[in-house]
Amino acid sequence: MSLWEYANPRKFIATTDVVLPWFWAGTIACLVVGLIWGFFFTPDDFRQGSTVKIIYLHVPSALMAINAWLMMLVASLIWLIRRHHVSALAAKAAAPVGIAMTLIALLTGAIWGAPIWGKPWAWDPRLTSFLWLFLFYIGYIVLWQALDDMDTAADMTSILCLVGSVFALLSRYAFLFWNSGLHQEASLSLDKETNIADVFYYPLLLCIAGFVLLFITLVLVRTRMEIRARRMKALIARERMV
Amino acid sequence: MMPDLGRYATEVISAYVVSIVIILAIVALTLWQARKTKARLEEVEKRSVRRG
Amino acid sequence: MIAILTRDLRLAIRSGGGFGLSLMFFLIVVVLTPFAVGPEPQILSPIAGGILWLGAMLACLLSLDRIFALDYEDGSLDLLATAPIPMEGIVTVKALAHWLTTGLPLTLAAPAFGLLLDLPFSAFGLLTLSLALGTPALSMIGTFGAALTVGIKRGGLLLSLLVLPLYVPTLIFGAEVVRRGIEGLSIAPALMMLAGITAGSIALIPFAAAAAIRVGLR
Amino acid sequence: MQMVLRVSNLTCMRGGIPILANVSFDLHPGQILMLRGPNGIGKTTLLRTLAGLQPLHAGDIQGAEDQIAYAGHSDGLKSTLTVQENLLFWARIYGTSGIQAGLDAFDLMDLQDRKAHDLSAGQKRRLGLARLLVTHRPIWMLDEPTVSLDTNSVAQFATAVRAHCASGGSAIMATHIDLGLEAETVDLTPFKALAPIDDAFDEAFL
Repeated sequence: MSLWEYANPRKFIATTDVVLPWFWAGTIACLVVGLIWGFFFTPDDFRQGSTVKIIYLHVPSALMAINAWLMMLVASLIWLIRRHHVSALAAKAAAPVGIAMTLIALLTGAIWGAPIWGKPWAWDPRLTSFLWLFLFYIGYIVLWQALDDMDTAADMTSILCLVGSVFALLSRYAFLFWNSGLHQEASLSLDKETNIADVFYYPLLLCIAGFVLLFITLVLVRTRMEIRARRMKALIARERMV
Repeated sequence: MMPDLGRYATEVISAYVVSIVIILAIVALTLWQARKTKARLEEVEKRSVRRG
Repeated sequence: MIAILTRDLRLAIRSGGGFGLSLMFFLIVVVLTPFAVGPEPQILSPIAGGILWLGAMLACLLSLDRIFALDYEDGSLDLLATAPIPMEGIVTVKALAHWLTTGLPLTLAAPAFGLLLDLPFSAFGLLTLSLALGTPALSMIGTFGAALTVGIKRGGLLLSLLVLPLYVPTLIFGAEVVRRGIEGLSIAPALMMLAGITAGSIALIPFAAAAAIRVGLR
Repeated sequence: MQMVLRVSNLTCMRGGIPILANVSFDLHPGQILMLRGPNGIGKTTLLRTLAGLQPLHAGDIQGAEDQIAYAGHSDGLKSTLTVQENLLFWARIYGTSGIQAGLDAFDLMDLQDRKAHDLSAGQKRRLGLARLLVTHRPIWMLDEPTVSLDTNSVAQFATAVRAHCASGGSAIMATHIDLGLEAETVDLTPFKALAPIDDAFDEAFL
């Protein structure tokens, strides 16, 4: 029994058939409870007022926007090294979810920034990084769609993901260098004492769990979809062979 | 029931609305695409079984 | 390798588009800028460095899809792939040819265009230096993008979309060198980052681009 | 001396699907191999796989390394370069000298200084074939080499192939025309990959 067994599409679909309902349930539970807790039952921040409630959307989505990219990077590496099709398809499946997360992070960031910065958009390094990420996700998805042959597309997008990751780090550094920011320091870290109080912390954790589960659930569903699409292509190709 | 959001009510509510709309959109899109793909695959599979 | 270089340069000269096209585009950007923002030196002068860098980058972007598309269409890329030259070498030479036909003329012409935009006199050297250091990276990264889109018909727009984010760090550090130079700040960090990006691109991107070409040809 | 090109149990893919399976043959120096088979059987795919442009799905190719000169459907000519410049370019790429043999064999001497876009389709093809002589590679892989050639040029081509093989070279070509050459024929029809019978829906999807 090894992890690689799940690289078999049939095994993958059978397993996810079992676990998916649980993931759906967990996602809905965490998100609903976390967001309601955050929206209705947390006090205002003494400085930022009620805008602090946006944190329950902004921080988890920003985290997932980056983690989605990391997951795609790992999946791309697995595809390039071990050539497991499910891995490449999972990377493809994660991109639209990642772009949705990036969009949420960008929009909530801009909405949050508006009263504090006095304008909706500021070229703050972090916000700019997410804009960069957004552009890159679009390029990645369009490249997948532009290439007809699945293996070719998987190879090309994996290479792009690898090179893009290096440039993502470079860009991040460049943005910091170019405009040292207006953003507040990391609001979530292990020594929470210095950062945010418990009243904000627990619902935030719940929301993060909800976004993580949402991401996993959606990626699983989309990977199953991509596997089926791939199988459909294979079947049609097989028909042509006869 | 509704908490007092003070002068930032628009911002907070719009942030929640926008986020929830995006989340629901990606979920709906995913489910719709998944269902469509599944249906099409079943059709192709039926066809290939018929042909032998 | 030298054969590919001389052939590409000869083709660029014969087809007419080679040296002229990107330079013309650069000129258009520079000429149109004052019409858009106004002719006052106090407006033009601070943004001149940035506009020149932006123009150089866009001019570079414009000519990227010629790097491999023509060779792909007429079959010579297939033949080159079966030739006794490593694909990494071919890619590097292609990028070099691209730089010689776009990056180098842009670098040399930039000071002249700087005059049109009231670039502060002290910044001319820095502008040339930063373009000389940065444009090779633009060519190299662009070659990678061209390699990714090699088999795609009408891949030009996609190519720009893929390459644009990758150009961001080079653009930032390049323009920053000029800006900091004008403001009298230390330029060493930006200059070093720019040189680092160029060196890193030249060292690593050929492998990625060659891998992409091999995938694209099959 | 040239090695034997040995192809064993080769499976080729096109668009992610195996189309030829278990292709095996040997190609000895001096030998000519004609690939036959209906359109779409995979002649081009096989040649591209042998030339190393496509990865092979299964099987083994021995003795192909740095031995093959490939000529595909397009000639890889640059229309703004002259005949001479086109050939010289390939000579330099392959590290050989002298394009005279190529010019002579395909009667291109008088066209030397003409630009490729001023050539007729047949003349372009001849220039593309002259490239093979310039490479000095022992194994020629030709994909429909006689397209748009007139009777005269086909005869020139046959002569060039014969001379190439007489001096120890060999050739594989996919063509429908009888060139009057001493050639062995490989019909690819029996190698057509069969659709997998079982419904294995596994790692490779096929």
